[in-house]
Amino acid sequence: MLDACGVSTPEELFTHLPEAVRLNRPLNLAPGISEYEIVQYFRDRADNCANGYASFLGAGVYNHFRPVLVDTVVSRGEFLTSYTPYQAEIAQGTLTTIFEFQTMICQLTGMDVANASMYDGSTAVPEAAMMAVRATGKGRVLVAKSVHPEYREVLATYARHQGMPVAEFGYVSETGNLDLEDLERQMDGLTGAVIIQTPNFFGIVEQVKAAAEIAHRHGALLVVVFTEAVSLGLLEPPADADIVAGELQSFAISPSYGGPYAGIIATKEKYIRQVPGRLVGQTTDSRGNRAFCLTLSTREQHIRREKATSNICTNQALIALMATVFMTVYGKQGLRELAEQNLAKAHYLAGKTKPRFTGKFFNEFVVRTEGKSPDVVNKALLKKKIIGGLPLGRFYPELADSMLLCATEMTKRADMDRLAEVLA
Amino acid sequence: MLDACGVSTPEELFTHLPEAVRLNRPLNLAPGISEYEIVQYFRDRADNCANGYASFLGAGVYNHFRPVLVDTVVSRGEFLTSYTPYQAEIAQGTLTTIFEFQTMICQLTGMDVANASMYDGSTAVPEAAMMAVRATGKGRVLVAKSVHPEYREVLATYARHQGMPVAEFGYVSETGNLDLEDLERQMDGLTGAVIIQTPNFFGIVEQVKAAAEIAHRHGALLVVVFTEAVSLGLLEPPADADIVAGELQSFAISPSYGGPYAGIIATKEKYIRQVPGRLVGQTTDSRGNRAFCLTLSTREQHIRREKATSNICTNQALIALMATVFMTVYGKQGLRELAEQNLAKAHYLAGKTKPRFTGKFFNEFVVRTEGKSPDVVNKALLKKKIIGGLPLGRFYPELADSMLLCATEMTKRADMDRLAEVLA
Amino acid sequence: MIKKVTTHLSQNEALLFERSSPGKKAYQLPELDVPAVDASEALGAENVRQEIEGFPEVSEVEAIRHFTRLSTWNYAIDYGMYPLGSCTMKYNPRINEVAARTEGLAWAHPYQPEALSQGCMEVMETLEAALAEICGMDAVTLQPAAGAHGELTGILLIRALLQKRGNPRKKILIPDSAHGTNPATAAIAGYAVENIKSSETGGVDLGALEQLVTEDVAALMVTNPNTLGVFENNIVRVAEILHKKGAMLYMDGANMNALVGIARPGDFGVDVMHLNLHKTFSTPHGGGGPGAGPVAVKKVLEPFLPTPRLRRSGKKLAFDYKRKHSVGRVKAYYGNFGVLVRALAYILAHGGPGLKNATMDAVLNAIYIRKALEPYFDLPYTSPSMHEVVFSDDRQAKLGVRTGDIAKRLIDYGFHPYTVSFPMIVHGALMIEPTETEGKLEIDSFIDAMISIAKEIETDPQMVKGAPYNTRTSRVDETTAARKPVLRWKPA
Amino acid sequence: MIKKVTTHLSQNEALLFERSSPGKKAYQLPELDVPAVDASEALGAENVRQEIEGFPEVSEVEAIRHFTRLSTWNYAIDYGMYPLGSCTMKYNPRINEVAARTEGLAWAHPYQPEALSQGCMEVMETLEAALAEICGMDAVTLQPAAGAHGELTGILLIRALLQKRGNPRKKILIPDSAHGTNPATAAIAGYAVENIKSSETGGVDLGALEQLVTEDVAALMVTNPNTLGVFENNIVRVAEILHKKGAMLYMDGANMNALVGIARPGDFGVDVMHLNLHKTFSTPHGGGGPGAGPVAVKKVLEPFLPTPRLRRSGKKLAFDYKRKHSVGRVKAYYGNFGVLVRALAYILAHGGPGLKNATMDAVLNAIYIRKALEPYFDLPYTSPSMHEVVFSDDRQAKLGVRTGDIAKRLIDYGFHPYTVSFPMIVHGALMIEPTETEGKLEIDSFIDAMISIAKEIETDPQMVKGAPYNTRTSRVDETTAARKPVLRWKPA
Ligand SMILES: Cc1ncc(COP(=O)(O)O)c(C=O)c1O
Ligand SMILES: Cc1ncc(COP(=O)(O)O)c(C=O)c1O
Repeated sequence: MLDACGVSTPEELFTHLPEAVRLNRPLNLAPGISEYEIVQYFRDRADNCANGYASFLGAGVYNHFRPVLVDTVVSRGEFLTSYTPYQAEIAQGTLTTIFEFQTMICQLTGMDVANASMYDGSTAVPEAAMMAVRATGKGRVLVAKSVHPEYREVLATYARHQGMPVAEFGYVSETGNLDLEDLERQMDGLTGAVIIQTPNFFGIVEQVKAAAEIAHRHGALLVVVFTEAVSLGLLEPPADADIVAGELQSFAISPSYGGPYAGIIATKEKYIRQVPGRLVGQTTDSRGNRAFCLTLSTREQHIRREKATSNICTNQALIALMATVFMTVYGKQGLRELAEQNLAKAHYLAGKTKPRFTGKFFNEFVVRTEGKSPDVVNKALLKKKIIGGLPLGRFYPELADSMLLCATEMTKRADMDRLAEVLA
Repeated sequence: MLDACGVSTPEELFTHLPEAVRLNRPLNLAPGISEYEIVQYFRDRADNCANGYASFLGAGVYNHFRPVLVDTVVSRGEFLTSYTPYQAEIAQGTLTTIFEFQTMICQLTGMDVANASMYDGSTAVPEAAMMAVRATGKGRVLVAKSVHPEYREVLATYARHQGMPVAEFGYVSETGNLDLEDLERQMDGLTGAVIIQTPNFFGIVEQVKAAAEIAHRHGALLVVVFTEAVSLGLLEPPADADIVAGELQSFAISPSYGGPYAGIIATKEKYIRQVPGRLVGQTTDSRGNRAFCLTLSTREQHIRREKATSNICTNQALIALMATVFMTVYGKQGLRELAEQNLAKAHYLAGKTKPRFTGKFFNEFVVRTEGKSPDVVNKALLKKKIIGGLPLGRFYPELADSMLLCATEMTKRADMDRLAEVLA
Repeated sequence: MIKKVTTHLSQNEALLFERSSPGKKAYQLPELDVPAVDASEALGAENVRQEIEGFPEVSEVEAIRHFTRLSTWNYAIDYGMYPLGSCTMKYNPRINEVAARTEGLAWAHPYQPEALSQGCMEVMETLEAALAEICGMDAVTLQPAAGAHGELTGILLIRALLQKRGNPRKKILIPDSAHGTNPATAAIAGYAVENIKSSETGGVDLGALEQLVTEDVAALMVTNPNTLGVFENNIVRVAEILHKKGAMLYMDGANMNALVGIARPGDFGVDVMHLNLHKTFSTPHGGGGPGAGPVAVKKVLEPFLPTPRLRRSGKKLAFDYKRKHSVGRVKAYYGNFGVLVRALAYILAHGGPGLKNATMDAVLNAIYIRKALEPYFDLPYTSPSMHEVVFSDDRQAKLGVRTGDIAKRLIDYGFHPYTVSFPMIVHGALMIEPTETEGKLEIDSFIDAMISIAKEIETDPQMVKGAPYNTRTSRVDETTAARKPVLRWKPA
Repeated sequence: MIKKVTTHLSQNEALLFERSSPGKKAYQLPELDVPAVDASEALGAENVRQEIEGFPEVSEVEAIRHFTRLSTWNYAIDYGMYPLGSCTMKYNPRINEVAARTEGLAWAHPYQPEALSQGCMEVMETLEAALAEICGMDAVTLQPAAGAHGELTGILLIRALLQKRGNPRKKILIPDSAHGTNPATAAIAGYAVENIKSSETGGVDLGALEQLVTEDVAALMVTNPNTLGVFENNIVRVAEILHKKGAMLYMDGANMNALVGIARPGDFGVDVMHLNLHKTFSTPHGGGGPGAGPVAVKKVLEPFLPTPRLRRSGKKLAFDYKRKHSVGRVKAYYGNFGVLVRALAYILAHGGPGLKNATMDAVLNAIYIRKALEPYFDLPYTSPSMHEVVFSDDRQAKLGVRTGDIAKRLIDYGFHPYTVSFPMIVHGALMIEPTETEGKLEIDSFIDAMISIAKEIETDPQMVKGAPYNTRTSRVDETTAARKPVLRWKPA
């Protein structure tokens, strides 16, 4: 091949580069290692982590069982090693699963349309806010303090330079629910989006209807965020929302130290053209058979460039496929049963501890660590190979004496009993 | 469907069974458990095993690295969940890989034909003996004591009722090699098969040529057995054998507490019709394209019944596929390099200990555990999380003071140093 | 109309040897942490080989593409129904694969100390007990590697017992409907085979049996349900006839998928039997194996089981190697342990009730197919079906179309064929076993295909005889393959 | 003649919703070890939903078949060459998948104590250092989830720096050959976009640049090699022009596969850039994602990087959240960690020399293709190619066949198409990037296919316009899809 290219060494292929730009030394990286050593390298790193600990962490990332089928499916090279399905005729596999994904997200959320995925829940929030702002023509955003704090940080980063002032409204200190009066107070004619989360960061089920009523009365759209998708197996879908922005990590995605996960945006029919990201639509092929393809791409950056609804290109397709397989395996009956188990576990744990808020909760709740600080309690728990709850002081100074506890179907009763002992 | 079958409960489908044969109680087995519990069940059992130990065991089962590609390939449902390729038109995938397997086994062993697999090395030995007996019309079998003892036990079981008297000949106590004089002494006109192993059970490379000369001179066939397939990357192929019977566990098959592995039988062209088990052959389809199919099935039980060359039906196809992928990944250059690494490791270890035999060895050798018994040494090693060598007294009373040590490319220098210290 | 499949692109792929290029490699080894050794010196120059001529030389991506492309030329359970009679092609749960790869089990060496093998041994103990309960037998050996291997073990057990009683006897009786492994096994165990003709209803002919069972007969090998998918209603009587003459009843358990949770061989007179874990207990066929063929016996045969035997004393499990009556080993180590893990995972997942449900579904599916296809295909034996149904091609043969042709046409319809031409007592057999895996959707679609083919045969038999048409490989010439065997690649 | 593919059976499959039956299930949950809770009581009856209407109800085998069947309708790297320009579709080593599933990493919770996360953090630290070395930059953030996300991060960094210097400025300059994410990103970061026309040779026009760079310009976003696959030979000069006016040079690193080990952006004047780990560093595309878009910067931009930053003090790694100049978070937690693991595995496997070899092979492959296809397709820009080559359909368009048609016909030949109609500065672009993955065999077969199509166009352009013919789905009507959007299944 060198011959055909008219060179005698591959280095010659680069002689046209200006001398000044060429690296005239080897990269300062070790020589390559074997598969066996790579396996060992990462195992050694993993041994330096939390193997063998029981954990009560949730706070946006949940420990659910991953059905074996999920890995079986996504390990197939046909899904794993294919590109974005631009060439529909040889990508019907991916396209069909995305269409099914969009459908299931609609079924779960009560929305009419869902996109093919966003990077994650945290980036879905500013995308939803931008959507609402475009749709209403009003730039101000009101977000509940009980939305995941890191999601709010991401929102702030995105909003800063787009003329999107963001204000926060509070929660009721007794119930942990939205402070609707504060919301009402802060609403104004300039607000295009009200953003709430349910179950909220404290695990508490929110008053979506009431929030929607207030938002709509002031001409704003309601964005409902979720971080715990399993809750949708049991909870009324947020059908009063205008936009739903969520995180699917709960659907078979390993916590993986924070990613990759998959976010979604779902919305009402009328906002279709404001949706960011990819959409798959149904059509026919030239023989008249049903077929699917990426569609409405005039919303997207590769066509619309600086006028696009978002700059997103690569999304989280494979993770969305994992969620699709998860939803298929659990199905109608299983997702409910799974949610019920989560509910039962968390309420068992709550019965042994003292939840700080009185609001209804799903699989997470806040406890005060009476006397000792959350950090002190967690240290004591670590000695018992238990990772305790998330200390809340970092995000909520007023809750510095509290931690957020989560229990899922994976949480063992014995571990909850041991935790409760230390907390008591 | 019940309706269509004219019943109202599935139980009714069984009412035609005589009352006496029906089980009128539930099986005494626990109710079903979930995937998560199954994973946990087997992990708990595994925790009760040898995780985290370094090991110097070989003796027919070797610890080699399994390239990741092997699992990738055999996890594909197309290979994993297909049946024996009787329907060639929709089994060309399996058939082609078996044809490649047969070819590679021939390339490795220097034989002309190889079958699609036997259960394992141990059962391949009696099958080879039966082949030789059929081919020569002479029923007596002479097997070297240095053939894997469990293989010899299996041979004895099979031979007992087929009018195949089996006698054993010895090894030279200094070199660990075949005692060719003993072989010569025991040969007679009734012997149809001489069976030797190389590297033999003590890890020592045998004199195949010399053994062949003796066997052939007396009108017997020489069967050469191997248990350490990796040795064929470096060792002269046993081309002087008439039949090669081997075990492929070394080719990416996990030790798995003794199975499943894959045996092979390879032989010379002229014995094709004596070969037991399945064979894949090349042919064409009706459009004239190359195609493969199972062939020469008139040797097999489903056609020939009690006159078949063997009763084998199900073989070890998927394991043979794993070996095929292994051979492909390592290839011409890699299998040699792998063998060289094994050689180097074992010779490093030998340099730190005192091999009992003077014969040339590949990746295993015998040491005397001076003073202390092998069991005592092994106990001391276990405390250091090292599984020592196989004590040989169980199989060779005269070697009760010795153990068989193995080192492969996976054996770490530091562990060898630690072992040598205890042995010293 | 073919609804189940469409044609689509399928990648071609040459043999590895044809696509190799010198120097290509798909591996990397760790750097050696000890001094390299000169092979000629260490092994003797005469013992060191030249390069392995013709061995593959491809890159990693070429290797993965090679096997991925080839894989897509296969049909598989994961693609659809696989109604091979006698083969019990049921779904292979993927959790079983995970279980078998559990590190401490998959990488356990058979010679590691028993104290460090208790987990492996417990898996075996638990499986032995479960299989004994399912079969109604007293003891189980897990050593045999497959069904035929189990048969051999079982017959050797019988021989050992009879020998101990003074006379191993000479013959094994085998129905003409039996699988080929049965007579082949008897021969290896040193017995002559005497065929016994099936009765009019396809079962064991009691009259013939009474006549044939003499003091020379060591055992009858019976498959139950037999290869027609019919339960031997006289099985208790059969056992009595044998036992009265001091002969034993061996049961080929290949068809246990019809019985689990419903009836137990140990309860109807069977003395020894094998199971195919790769049929009834869902371990994958993998294109032909591996399987496992545990043998279950009544107490009287227990002393003869292969060494070693698993023994518990208190909290410890150990292998007992000192068994003077044992037939010896049939395989190195303890059996196809990885397959045993998968089978136990299946049993644990289903539990007692689940296993029985699976049996009922399997039988229901077979009967449903029988009802639907009876109008179109000849059913030579009309006894009630269990888990499979066997039609004959008699009606189609009149138009020149044989069972093998129908099978090939079924491929065009997107299905794997049924088992062709077995059992031999049926003229041109179509042996259909759906298993419990299949749902109504898939089964109805299979039935539609079979009916459609039956109609095609009436209008265009010639077309059917040329099938399949939609596969990348058309009908394969097996005759030439056997006449001029080419069993390995060679450079042109 | 089409040699690479044949047609073969492909299983049809309905949508999950169409094949559901009430009560079917593919899961089993462990028995609850705590008392069940009444949902209406615990959550309030008004908060408890009815059943999820339409949600799937299938068995486990139906689920696995569903996805297996669908999977076979896809093309994939594992099937063959995927010459998508700008996408760097290289082989995705399977060892990376194993690494990412290492238990203590895959199941690490982002909020677990830092003391129990040192292994995860070390992976990140090592990757940051390796990427900094490869890019010749001073600091790296791993937080962005993809290329476009990295762009946004990078532009925000520039904005923050300029802001701190007193004026964030108003405009970002973007060549007309740029990827759509560049302008879209600038807009989100609050900048106006000014397009800059490419020079005759396809690069940045220095004259135009000098004119356009005013005090209003915050940065130029340049792709290098640009989307024609051509290295910007004036890049050092470009940087000077910008820097002189206080503007910054942003580099879109999508094409780093042409440079790794050969040239480093940090050495030729780039201030900030992103990488696509899912291109250059082999993490799988997975049908569209996930990826990771780390951003590498010069020291001056370091203070502005997203929070948290990884910091080592002695043996301990910790996250630093207190960074007053930071642009803030762009994503929850620390980035797409699982993707980072895969990329690090790739870097470790290759090592320094291996990475450079990969680059050289990638470029060699592209140039080889260019030489072979130049006689058949129009090459509008003739500057030396790096890792990809862009032809125009000018010659074929005269016969009415456009780049999109050629692409579809390529499907019939067993290949995935090249990138169609991008970059926009080429009329009817055919953008071909083979990557280092492809061997001569596969590339020659691609070249043959392209030449064969070029000839078909001359003899039968109409035929080519109807392609593909051999796929299960023929040409898809994208217009109707957009005109009457059907974005979810609904019961008929
Ligand atoms: C009735 C019957 N008996 C025995 C066997 C042989 O079992 P195996 O293939 O596991 O050796 C089979 C396998 O097809 C069978 O169907
Ligand atoms: C040149 C160029 N820039 C930017 C991107 C966007 O990267 P991502 O898809 O990872 O967001 C791409 C991806 O196709 C690209 O080719």
